[in-house]
Amino acid sequence: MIARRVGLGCAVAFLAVVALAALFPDLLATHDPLRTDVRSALEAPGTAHRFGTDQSGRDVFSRVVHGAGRSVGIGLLATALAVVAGLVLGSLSGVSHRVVDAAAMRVTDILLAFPEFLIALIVVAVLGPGTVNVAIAVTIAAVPVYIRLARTQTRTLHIAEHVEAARILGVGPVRTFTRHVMPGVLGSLSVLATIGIGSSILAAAGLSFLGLGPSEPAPEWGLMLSGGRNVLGRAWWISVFPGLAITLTVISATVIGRALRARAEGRRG
Amino acid sequence: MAASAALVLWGAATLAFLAFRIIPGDAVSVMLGPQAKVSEAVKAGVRAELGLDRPPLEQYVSYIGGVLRGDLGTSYQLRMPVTEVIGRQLGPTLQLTALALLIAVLIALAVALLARRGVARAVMIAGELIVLSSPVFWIGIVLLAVFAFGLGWFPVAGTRSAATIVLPALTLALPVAALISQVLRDGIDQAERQPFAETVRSRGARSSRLVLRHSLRHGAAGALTLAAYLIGSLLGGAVLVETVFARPGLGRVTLTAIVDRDLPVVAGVIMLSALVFVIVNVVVELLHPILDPRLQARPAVFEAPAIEERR
Amino acid sequence: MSVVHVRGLRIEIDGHVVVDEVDLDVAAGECVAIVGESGAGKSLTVRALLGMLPDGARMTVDELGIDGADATGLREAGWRSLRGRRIALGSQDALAALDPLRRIGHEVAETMEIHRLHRGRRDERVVQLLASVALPEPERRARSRPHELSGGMRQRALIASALAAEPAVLVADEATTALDATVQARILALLRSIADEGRAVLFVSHDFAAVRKVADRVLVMRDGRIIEQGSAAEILTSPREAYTQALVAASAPRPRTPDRGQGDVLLQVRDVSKRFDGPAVVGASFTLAAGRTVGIVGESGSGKTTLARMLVGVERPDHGEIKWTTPQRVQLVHQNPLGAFDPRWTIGRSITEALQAAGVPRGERRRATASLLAEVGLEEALSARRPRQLSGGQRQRAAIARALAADPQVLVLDEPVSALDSTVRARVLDLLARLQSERQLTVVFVSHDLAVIESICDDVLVMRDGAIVEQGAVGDVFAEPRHPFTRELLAAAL
Amino acid sequence: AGSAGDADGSDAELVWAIEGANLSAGHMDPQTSQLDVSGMVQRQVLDSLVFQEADGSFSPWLAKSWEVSEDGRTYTFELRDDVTFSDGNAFDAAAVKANFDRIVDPATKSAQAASMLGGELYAGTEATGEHTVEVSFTQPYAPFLQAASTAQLGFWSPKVLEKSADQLDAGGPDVTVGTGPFVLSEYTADQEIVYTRNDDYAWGPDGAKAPKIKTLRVELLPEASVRAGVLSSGEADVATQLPPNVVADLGDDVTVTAKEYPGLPYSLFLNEKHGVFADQKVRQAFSVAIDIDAAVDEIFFGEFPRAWSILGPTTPGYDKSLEGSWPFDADKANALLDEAGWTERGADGIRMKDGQRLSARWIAWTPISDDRTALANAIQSDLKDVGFEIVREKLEPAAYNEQYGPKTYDITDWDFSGVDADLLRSHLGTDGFQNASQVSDPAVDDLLERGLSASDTDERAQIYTELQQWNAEHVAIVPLYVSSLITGSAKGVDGLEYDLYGRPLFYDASVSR
Ligand SMILES: Nc1ncnc2c1ncn2[C@@H]1O[C@H](COP(=O)(O)OP(=O)(O)OP(=O)(O)O)[C@@H](O)[C@H]1O
Ligand SMILES: Nc1ncnc2c1ncn2[C@@H]1O[C@H](COP(=O)(O)OP(=O)(O)OP(=O)(O)O)[C@@H](O)[C@H]1O
Ligand SMILES: [Mg+2]
Ligand SMILES: [Mg+2]
Repeated sequence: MIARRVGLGCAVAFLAVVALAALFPDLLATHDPLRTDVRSALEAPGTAHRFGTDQSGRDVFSRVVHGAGRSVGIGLLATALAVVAGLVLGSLSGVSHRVVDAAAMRVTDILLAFPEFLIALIVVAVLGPGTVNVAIAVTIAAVPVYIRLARTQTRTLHIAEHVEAARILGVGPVRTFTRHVMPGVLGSLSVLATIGIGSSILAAAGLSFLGLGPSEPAPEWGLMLSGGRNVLGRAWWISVFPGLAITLTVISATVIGRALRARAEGRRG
Repeated sequence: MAASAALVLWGAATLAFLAFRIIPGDAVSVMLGPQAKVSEAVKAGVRAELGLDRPPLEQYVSYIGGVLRGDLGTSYQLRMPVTEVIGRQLGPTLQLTALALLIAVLIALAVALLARRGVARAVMIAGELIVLSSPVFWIGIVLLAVFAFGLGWFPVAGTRSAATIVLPALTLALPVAALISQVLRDGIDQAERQPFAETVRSRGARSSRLVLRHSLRHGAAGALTLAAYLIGSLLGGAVLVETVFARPGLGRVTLTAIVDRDLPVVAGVIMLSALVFVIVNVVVELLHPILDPRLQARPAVFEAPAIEERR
Repeated sequence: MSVVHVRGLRIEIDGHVVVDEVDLDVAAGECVAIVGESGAGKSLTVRALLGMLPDGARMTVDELGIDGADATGLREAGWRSLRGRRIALGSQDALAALDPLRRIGHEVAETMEIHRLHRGRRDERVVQLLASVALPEPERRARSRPHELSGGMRQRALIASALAAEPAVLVADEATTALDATVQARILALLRSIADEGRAVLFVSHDFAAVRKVADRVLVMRDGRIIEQGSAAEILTSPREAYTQALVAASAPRPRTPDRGQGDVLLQVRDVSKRFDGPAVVGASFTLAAGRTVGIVGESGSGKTTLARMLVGVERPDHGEIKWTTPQRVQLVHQNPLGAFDPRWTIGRSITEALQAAGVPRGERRRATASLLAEVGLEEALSARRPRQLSGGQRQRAAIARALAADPQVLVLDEPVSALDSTVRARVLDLLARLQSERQLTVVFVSHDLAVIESICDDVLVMRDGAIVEQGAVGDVFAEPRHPFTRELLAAAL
Repeated sequence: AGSAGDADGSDAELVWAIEGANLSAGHMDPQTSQLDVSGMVQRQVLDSLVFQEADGSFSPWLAKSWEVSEDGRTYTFELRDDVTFSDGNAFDAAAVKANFDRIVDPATKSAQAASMLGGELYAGTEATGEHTVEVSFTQPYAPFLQAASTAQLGFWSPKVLEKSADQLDAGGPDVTVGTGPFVLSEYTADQEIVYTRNDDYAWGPDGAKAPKIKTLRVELLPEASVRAGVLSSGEADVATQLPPNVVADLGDDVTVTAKEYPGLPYSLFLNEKHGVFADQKVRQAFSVAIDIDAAVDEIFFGEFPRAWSILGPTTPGYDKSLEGSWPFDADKANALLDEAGWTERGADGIRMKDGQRLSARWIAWTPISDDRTALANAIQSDLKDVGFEIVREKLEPAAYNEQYGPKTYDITDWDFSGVDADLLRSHLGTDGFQNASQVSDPAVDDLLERGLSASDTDERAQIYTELQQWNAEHVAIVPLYVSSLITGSAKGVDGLEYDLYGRPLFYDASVSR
């Protein structure tokens, strides 16, 4: 109980730091993330460079800090887009005619049949690599899940007793939809989204790792991890710190997401 | 069930076909070699050869016809039938994923059954969270660094000795194991909160009997659905794991095909993945009623598992 | 010599004492009932006899003997050898109390496996046991799974499994609560016969009607203590404690409200049918006169809710006609008040929304909300709470208040008191009777509880499998039931 | 890995780890591919007319003897008469003609091999006897013998050319058929190529007979660290394309051979027909704004020398005088950019002129090794210091070609190995197939033409010196460093030889454990 509180507190605090790094990297960074200094390449973590330097002598700490915006940003952007798309498509499908709804759900089911990461890969194949394309790919890969949840929620809420009660009381259909159905759907979606952000960050990092995302010299965690893997034995810090950054960010998002879900389900703590 | 299966496969084929059409740029220029100074006439010839000059609907019909005959076209880059390209690389990936699945299930069972309460349980839950929050390539790199470069227990790469498959399979297995053990544990916990668990204990049963004879089976139903879904997702993971461990296999082929825009191969992978989904689901649909007889009456549905679990 | 012997039982959960100073004796062949309001500590007390308290509970006891064995300081392993063998538990919801994935036969045999009894003859024993609890076709049923059995059959199977190792004590915690009246009566008879065969039976219930049928002796619990005990006849006829008196009174048949007199015909329902996966309502016809209260009664699944919903217009009949002679404001109070409120909204906001939909001007809504809450006997402060933060009775009142916001002329109530405790139930029924006379409401009242129907309704419709099998004035129908099903219902209830 | 079978090791298998990432992208045929790796692996299958010895001289191979006509336009080869392709077809004058004609056929889409065969200058091949063949050119063509010694001008079985030439880029057991010491017996794209000994082989360079090893298994391992790893763990016997940073970690049991590539060093090509590099001052500024010495020295651990010229020091005709002639000088770079009018500065410190940013787009072809990435980062960082923005795009081969074709980039990069300085023709000639800088200068074309026909060594050296100096001033190409092909071989590997490019040759190789 207390451990869980502490865990949640740490998660919130860590995400706050990540957010700070993403919005105002210069407050935290000690160096220019792009500035190379080949003479001090592969320096171990120390006073001059907190997290050491990479093969071109760039400061790993500053790159991790500057990478936050891109790495977390892709995840956030993708999740936000997926939630909006899911909400619109899913709730429309939920209130449409049975045939339309059934057709839309079949398409979603077919998309759900494929592993998310494979879909993201294929979308990048079609669009070509790049930061924005990765965000789009991750969105498309994630969206069917949100569509389905939004649709199920819309359906359930549409026939839920409290919505029915409102209807019997004479509340109009539009008002019922916007006041009772939509907020409920959005609520479930946002809880899912908090957990989904983690997945999106991981998927985006995977694409970057494969060289399909942002390209050097841009600081991005997946890319940095990939860049250091050949010198792991000699300069572990190049990969380890961005790796930790990803893991901790995703853990934090997940912990918060789970807490939100627990709250939404009414069991506290 | 057959209808759902056919629907998924048809959907996949259509998706694959659309991938061909949506791609920006001229497919022929993409497929022709580097710095090709080729006249328009030659390009037109290639286009005709591939049937790209025909109306889209006609192309679609002939593509679906090909798929029905088991013909997925010819790879642009490898100039080989796609079925052969995939067939050749299927072996290593199949070995890898099968072993990964086995390891994952064993780990998940061990974790869910042995770490039932107390500190062990808390540690396992934290471990699962860490594994699930770490990119699979990062897990692979850490395992490589520790067990191959560091301790030297396993070879770094290669395909020939049996030991080379251990680390990649473990990498692929860990996130799957973490997911399955989470779901299994939740399922067991939930089952043990149900009144029947109290009945069983009131008969004088030990907790081991309760778990093994009763609640495990309840938990297994959810875990089975999830495991089935994860079998599909292993293919996605294989792309990363095969890259990290420099292993040959379908993952690498997929990645190369994607990078080179070898669309017939990409389409083939889409079809394969749909086929895997369908087969796995058929098997699961057959297994489910054995685990949970209440389901016998219900018609089979093709569905991915609950959403939060898809990580 | 008592088979169950308890002195000074005390249970603490998280530092709170929830059961204290409980002494208890049950002799062989005796059926002892423990009654009391929800939360009184009945379940904890009997679970303590099996050593099965929830995590975090601490139990101390001066003396504890089960079937001659001293269980005072037992550890888990010791308890295990008692459970099932000397004392067995049959709990509330039999569908959930049997492992849904296993065959009935395996469930019954499990106790024998655990205690290594009847090796080699277990299948035979299972069939015998199932037969002994009067389960029809025991061989076939042994191979069925719980979901394939009806509620009553499941309860029998559960009791059979409890008896498998021939325990000296059977604990039945709310063993009949979830059952229909007819089925309930049969299970109670079974419990009585088990006691008559020489076992000690400990029966937990909050339902005095059930207790009356089986118990030799009754213990009344309140706030974790036994406040009164005696023979069943004593307690039921001349309770000493005010609390017991209230409990008995609440369970006793309520005085009938006087007949309200016939008004104009408001509603004509002709040959209405509705199917879902199977028929839900079949050829229902009746009329409703202004100012009357009509009860709809029947077993679970007989179509009561469906019919009520069609009256309100949220469900359309497939066939037939529902015709209001003049336009009426009809309101529905749902079966489950928790689900009927938006969980994210406060009660006040939900009522305000209803007022707005009814056209009450913005400025007056606040005051109207307060007066509605007052009308159903709720404090205004409760309007700031969310549905989950209210008790069952409070929620039901709030639901009624919201329905009144639309100033209805006709109120359709779906099982408004079924989920409530007997004392709370009495208060809600009083409220309804008062509202009806104050507001001149016409009421349709759905229930499966004949006693409730009898006390509050003028007319009654008896439904079975979707059809109205009998209808008429409550007095006539209850006094002279014509349909065999009605007779069965009445017999079970009394 | 090498398992000793018979006493003489005739069943031995040798495992050779190479990078090979792009082979599957249609690069299995050296006659059409311009990738070094293609010739390197297919050398096992492809023999050449002549062999180039380590000292640069030529010795007989498939040709017993040869003659060059007085006017330098016609080469007459007397072929061996005992050579057969591994599919049983005889190697004869017709086979030579079929191969050479195929290479220059525009439908073949060959770039490098066609250029080595003289390109436009190729007049035709004539079979004057069953085993006599005449290759003629429209003008004297000096580099031909050298070209004829490479795998790019090796010979596929005429039957393959007839039936399945279109499958050669993809490669495969029944397609990749030559006369070489090995037969390609298995090929799994992106995974491995298995070559099996050609038991009939008796026509190798310097009298080489059938190889000692039975199987040469080529493992395609794109990760440098993995190649090093398999070599250390004994899973591979030989590994090539090792980056300098792993060499130190290989251990004492591994013999490391580094051979400096002859030819064009690793360079940046500045597209002078596009964007900011149209201005020579900008190109000059670019070249002196980079601290090449420091970057190359640090990133390659001092293993590779920085380059001063567009020819490597081991290439005949190298102009040593250029060494030290254009040192790193940020001040000079700034001055040059000021002179060129890029005097305003944007908010981010990038120079501007008439509202346009001083920005250049660099397209790079994947995969890119870590050290080249590090070098690129250093270059970008150095240029940013003088207000010059470099945007680098990493492109997969297909996407790269989409940009390369219409020449819509400012910078691209590669190195190009070749023993003859004539390789500059493809990079600086107006019609050169690798003319990424889009140089179009009649004076340069004239020099290249003269280099082609001059047969006197000193005269050729003079011509190529002029070309190198032209570039030093003109800066179409910025050479960065001279790389080496680093090969490690495990203990027990014997008889490994290397060609002029440092590629291992397996004619006499043996492996024992
Ligand atoms: N697991 C538990 N954790 C905390 N408190 C509990 C637990 N179980 C019971 N209690 C508390 O102990 C008290 C007695 O509960 P008990 O279940 O014995 O009541 P009961 O008389 O059986 O009521 P009901 O008629 O509703 O079944 C209640 O106040 C309840 O809230
Ligand atoms: N929305 C629905 N969809 C499908 N079947 C339904 C639906 N509503 C009711 N039914 C079915 O119609 C039949 C009658 O149900 P109804 O809810 O009217 O019974 P009831 O008498 O109110 O039962 P209870 O006492 O359990 O509330 C049942 O078999 C039920 O399963
Ligand atoms: Mg209870
Ligand atoms: Mg109902």
